[in-house]
Amino acid sequence: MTFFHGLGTVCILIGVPFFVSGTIGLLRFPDIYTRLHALTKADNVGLGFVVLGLALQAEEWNTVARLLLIWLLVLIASSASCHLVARAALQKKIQPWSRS
Amino acid sequence: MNWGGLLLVMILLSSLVPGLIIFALPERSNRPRTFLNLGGAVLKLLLILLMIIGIYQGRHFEVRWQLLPGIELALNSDPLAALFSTLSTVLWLLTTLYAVGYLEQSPNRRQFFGYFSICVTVTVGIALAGNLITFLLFYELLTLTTYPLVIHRGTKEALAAGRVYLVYTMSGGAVLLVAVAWLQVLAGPVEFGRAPFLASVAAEHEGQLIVLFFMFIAGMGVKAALVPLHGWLPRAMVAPAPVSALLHAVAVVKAGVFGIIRIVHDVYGIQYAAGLNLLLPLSILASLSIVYGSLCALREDDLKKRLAYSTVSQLAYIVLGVSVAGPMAAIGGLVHLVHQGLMKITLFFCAGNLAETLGVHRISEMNGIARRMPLTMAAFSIGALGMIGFPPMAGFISKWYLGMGALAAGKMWVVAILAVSTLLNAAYLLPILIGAWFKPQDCTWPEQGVTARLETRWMLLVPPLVTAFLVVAVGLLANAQISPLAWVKLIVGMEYGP
Amino acid sequence: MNPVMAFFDIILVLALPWLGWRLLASPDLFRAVVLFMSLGLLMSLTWVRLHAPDVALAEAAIGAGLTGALFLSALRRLERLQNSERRLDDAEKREEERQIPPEKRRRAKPVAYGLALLLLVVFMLLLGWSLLKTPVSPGGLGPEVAVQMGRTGVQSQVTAVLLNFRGYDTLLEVMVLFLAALGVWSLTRVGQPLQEEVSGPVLASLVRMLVPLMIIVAGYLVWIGSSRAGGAFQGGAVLAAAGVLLLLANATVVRQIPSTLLRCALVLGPLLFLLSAIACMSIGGNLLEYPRQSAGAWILLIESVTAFSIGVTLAALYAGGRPFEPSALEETSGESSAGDGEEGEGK
Amino acid sequence: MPDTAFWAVCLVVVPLFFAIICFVRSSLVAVLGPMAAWLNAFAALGMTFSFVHSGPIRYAIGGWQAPLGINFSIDGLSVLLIAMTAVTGLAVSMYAIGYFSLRIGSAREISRHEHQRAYFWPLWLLLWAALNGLFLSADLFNIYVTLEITGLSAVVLTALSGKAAARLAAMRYLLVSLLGSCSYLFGVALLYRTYGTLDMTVLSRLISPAPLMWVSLALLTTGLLLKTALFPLHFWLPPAHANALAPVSAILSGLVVKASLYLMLRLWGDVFAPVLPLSAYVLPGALGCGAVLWGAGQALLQKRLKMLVAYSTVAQLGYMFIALPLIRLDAGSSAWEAVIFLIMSHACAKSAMFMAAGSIFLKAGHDRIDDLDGIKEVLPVTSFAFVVAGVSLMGFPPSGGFIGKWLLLGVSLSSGQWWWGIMLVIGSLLAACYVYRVACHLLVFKAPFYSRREFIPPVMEWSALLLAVLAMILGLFAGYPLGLLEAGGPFPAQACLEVMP
Amino acid sequence: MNTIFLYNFSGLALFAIGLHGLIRSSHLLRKILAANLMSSGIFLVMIVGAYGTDNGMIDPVPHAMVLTGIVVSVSTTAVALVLVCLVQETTNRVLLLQKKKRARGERTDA
Repeated sequence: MTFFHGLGTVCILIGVPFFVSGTIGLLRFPDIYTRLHALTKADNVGLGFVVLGLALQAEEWNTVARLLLIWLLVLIASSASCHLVARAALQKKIQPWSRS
Repeated sequence: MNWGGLLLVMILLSSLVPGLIIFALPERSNRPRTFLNLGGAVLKLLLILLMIIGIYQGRHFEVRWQLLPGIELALNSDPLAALFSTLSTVLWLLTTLYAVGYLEQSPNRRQFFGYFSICVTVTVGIALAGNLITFLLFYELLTLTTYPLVIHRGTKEALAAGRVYLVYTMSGGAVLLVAVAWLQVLAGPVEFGRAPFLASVAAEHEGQLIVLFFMFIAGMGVKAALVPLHGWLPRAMVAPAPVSALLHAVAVVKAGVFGIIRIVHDVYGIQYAAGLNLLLPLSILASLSIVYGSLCALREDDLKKRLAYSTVSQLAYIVLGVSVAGPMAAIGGLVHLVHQGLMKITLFFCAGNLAETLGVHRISEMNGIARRMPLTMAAFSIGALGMIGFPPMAGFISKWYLGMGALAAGKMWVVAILAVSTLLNAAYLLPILIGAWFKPQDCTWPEQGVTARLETRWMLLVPPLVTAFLVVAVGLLANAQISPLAWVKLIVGMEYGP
Repeated sequence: MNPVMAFFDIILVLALPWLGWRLLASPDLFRAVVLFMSLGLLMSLTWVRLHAPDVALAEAAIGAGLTGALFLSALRRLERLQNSERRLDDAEKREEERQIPPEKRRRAKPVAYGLALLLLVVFMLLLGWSLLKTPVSPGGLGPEVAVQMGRTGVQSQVTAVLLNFRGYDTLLEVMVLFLAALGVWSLTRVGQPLQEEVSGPVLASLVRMLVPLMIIVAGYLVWIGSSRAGGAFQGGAVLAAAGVLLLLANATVVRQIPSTLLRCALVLGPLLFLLSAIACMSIGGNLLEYPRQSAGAWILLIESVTAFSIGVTLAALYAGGRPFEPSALEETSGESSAGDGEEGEGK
Repeated sequence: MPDTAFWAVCLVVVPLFFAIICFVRSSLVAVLGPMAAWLNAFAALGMTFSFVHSGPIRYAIGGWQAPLGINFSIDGLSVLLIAMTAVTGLAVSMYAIGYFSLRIGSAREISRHEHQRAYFWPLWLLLWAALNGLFLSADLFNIYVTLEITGLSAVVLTALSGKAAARLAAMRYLLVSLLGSCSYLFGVALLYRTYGTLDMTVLSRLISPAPLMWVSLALLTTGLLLKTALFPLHFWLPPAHANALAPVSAILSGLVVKASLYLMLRLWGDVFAPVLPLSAYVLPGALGCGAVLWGAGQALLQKRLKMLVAYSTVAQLGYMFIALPLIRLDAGSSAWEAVIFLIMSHACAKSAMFMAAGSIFLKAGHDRIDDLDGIKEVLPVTSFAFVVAGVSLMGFPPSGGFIGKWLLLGVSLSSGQWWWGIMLVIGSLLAACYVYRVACHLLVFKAPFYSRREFIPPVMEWSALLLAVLAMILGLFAGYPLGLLEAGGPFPAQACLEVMP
Repeated sequence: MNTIFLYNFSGLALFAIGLHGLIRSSHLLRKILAANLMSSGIFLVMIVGAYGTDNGMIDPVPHAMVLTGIVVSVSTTAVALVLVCLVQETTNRVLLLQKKKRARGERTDA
């Protein structure tokens, strides 16, 4: 039990930096597309780790199920919203940033 | 409610109900309106007579309606109330007749007669008020109901006059309100006809009572047109003649004077007021306004204005009579309440006739006018002579009693004032008569389409003749059983004790 | 308390006012609204921290989500109105008006402003001081609620207070929502399409996937409300979110709902709540006094229907204008009230 | 014979129910709305009667007693205010029937009129229900909810007129009432935190001077003063009241401001009274004086009839606040009675004035005061109604206003703080001035008057006149309402305490 | 000096900021945001009061009150936003500072 618990903690600790980096990217990247990129990619991975960790720590199964459901939903939502934002940006004729 | 109370209420309703119906009637229906007016007036007169008979038989009518503990409306018929209500009712009958004739073609008669009736209701209400709050209620309502009459013509100066009138009377009413409330706080609800009222109540706060007295006088003095507060009266002359008659003889100024009498007699009580020596200032104020009014009248060329100023001085007689503490003087003052009403209304009727028939407004245009309108000028002359105080007219009686009372009270200066004012009266009235009767006509009058055999419409002619006759009658029959004088003696007897 | 928690608290406590200040200070309204939504999320985190899960759910769904959506759509509409502006100079003036951050405006009376600010600060300090002075509050009504829980027919204390002890408040509150819908419909013209079409394969499929799930979740929330966090408002909010999603996807389903049906759906909750309140009286209790043994059932019934209506109402609020109604009356009136605008502007 | 509680519940439930129905079947509003109004008035009547029989009661909603549940506490004050709301509301509803039955102008305007009617009734019924609930409830937070309903529906009603000015006014009104209710809510929260109860009666027993108590009192008072539009905070009121539809203006000015005023009276005169020093009451009194002067001054400057009437509302509200210190000074209950009288007669008179102003506007097509000469030829009843209402506003005998003024004057003189009384008299003189400004145009004769529209439904004219006359003769029947008040105990708190379980 | 104090402070700060913004900022949308901030601050204070009771148990009544408050404020916000759009539509501006003439309102109901 304690092993799972420790493992879970480790997973969570792995997951956090992804979030941090994603957030930093969101703040620091030059234009909308890159920001979206940073946000979604980093967050999904980070969230995956965190959910995994929590699931390992969970007592009974339905909690695990719920956690997985949450993860799934967040994945769907973030990808869809990312797509929509990008599309809207394209419709607004926002040029992707280029180094020059 | 007992029958006597019902009688009092009926007296009020007899002119209130016609007034309301008149408001409901359409503008065109003149005949029903006239009928309502005159019918109401006659009915009221009959009821008043009924009341007087009752009083002679020693009955006492009273009705009360409690709004709140401490606020109670009461109607009550003591002799003074009977005196004033009789006066105003009689004069109202005549004035209505006159007004119907006077306003025959003019527009907007519905409003005029509606307010006219309600106005008289309120006046009689003032007369019959049984306590201070009821008096205040009707006193305030009088302001409201007379205002539309003052501005009836709707012209600019009429509106201006109305504004001045409101400013004066409203502020007076406010002062009065405060005074009444204050007195109630000091002494509880004030009932009339239980004099002397305060002597028993308030030994400790005499100071406040003195202040209160002057607040009362100020509040009432506005309507009574005592000198510093008389400004509205001459301006209100723009109103049609019947309204002036109403203002000067029947309703407003009389209400003010009546209020002062109430305050002195019923609230403070002569002895108590004299004890606080409040009466001397009052009488000084009165004599001031006597002289000042007469002087102003001398300067005026406009007939109605001159009459207005003479009203100022004549009313002051009444106040003077009340304030010279003494039975005789009181008789003189009270009886002048009636006499002045008769005489002054005569004069105003005649002035109205001249204006309506010949378009004459100024005294300078009146030379030789008597040949054109002998009856009117005869009535005018009677009224004027009465004012001056020729025996055996009404005015003589009151002045006689005033003088006697002053002597009895040992106030020589009052006699002097009387003499002076008599001279002044003569000075501003006699020239009119002389001019009218003896001078040749020196200017032409626009004939305002009067085709009657008479010198003017009979409705305009009858009232002044009747009042003129009354002026002589009350003078000649002063000692009769039912003359005003006798009635006043009764009242004063009750006030001063036998 | 352990340092981690303390750290967390301090971060949260500082973040809330800071966000608030930023969002009011930000010159760009869009950013302000986004900051507001994130503030709402932080708030709901705070509620969780303070052991108020129901409030947290409601805040996340209504406070952050729906209110933010309302603001965004309003912003959208304003911009459209400004673009459909005729007089350019006005537009420019307004633009710069919009750009100036609030602090920069009205330098006119700095003294008065300073005084007012001082007053505000002093009052706030006073308030804080008195909050400190007063002892930690005496458990309020908590104990009594705990004592009476047995007779309420539900396990969750909040639901008990909301639907039983203070059910009358909730009734009136549902009426407030109804009133809001009434007000919005009375002031707007016939169904203006709000969003420009953001539809597309992805969104459509997303909707197809999510909406049924959301409805299930809403039902779950209402059901679980009687024993744990959740209840009518949370469920209703989720339903409303589904509705908003449909509106965004511009699904023809929602656009074609006939007006009368929509009206009925709006009032169903309030009406049933009201009627059951009266029914309690007719049974013999006071107003809203459910019979003891079946109280749970009553509450569940009321909650579920109310949740439905709340969802519809919130979605309608988001949709803005009245739905299209075939009757000529409504339509013309819509146009006329639209015309009003030009009138008022013409003057 | 159903008891007081039953009627009380009806007073809240019936209008809510009818509001919902009106919303669903908007084609039937013309029938349902008036029906609801009559039912409501009937319920108020029934409640008054059963109250006279059975005296003050408390009613536990959901069967939960005071600290835990929400209670109605029904005493003389609430009964009187509910009766006032019923009478005024009924008259306004009758007026609204006539008003919305008009077919004005172009087809577009007509259809807008239809639209306004379809939404006026449900909104007004909700407002009515909220007012009743507010007067009945004893629970501060519940009162907050009712206040919210009142404010929100009032705002929407204001904006319903659709004109630019009305919309701006409504916006300002909404922001103010938001601020006000936030402040009020904060106050309630702090009170709950301090005393652990929301029930006013319980609170008045627990209340004790604590720092938090003062702060929350300040918050509550600020919020309520904002909603009542007392002098420095009145800026939002005149435009809102002057630019709304005529029946709406009547409702706003006659009833809505009374809600927060009533709460103010409850809190200052009753709940917090035990701990408040006399000096605290000088503040509202002084603000009231300011309101009387400022409102009257502004009213004198106005060019438009409805603006004048709106500013007179500001002044009259000041009047009622002057009464607060007197309530505290007064040994007996006469100051209370005076305030009730002022409130009731102002409700009738002011609604009548706004209704008359609305008719005048419809008839003349404008409401510029100076161009109204001779309108009495075409609208005799309405102009008479306006004048009568104005006179009763001045506090002429025998209006209810006079009784109020008289009692307050007595209290202020006997308590030695005569300046309040003087202020009252000055206020009524000022009222006389601005009423005169209108009256001299409404009374003066000038024919012919150009009227824009031929027909004004008689129900509009007569409902206004009825209210005006009621306000005028209210004083003659002063005994009955005050008897009711006495039945509610010398003053509310004690009465409720006696019947508290 | 503990959690309760911290959150109280935060609530008060939110309230103050909201008040300041409501009075100070000119754009109507910002005013409405500010009002929402104010109410959030109040809710925070209420919930903290419910949390920090001495007998350690959570007082559910403020929670219910806050729930009600949230719903009330969302309703008010919705109406307010519609009104903002109307104001914009009629007067071409999203501010309350407008010409006196318009505030007085040339024409009222008809």
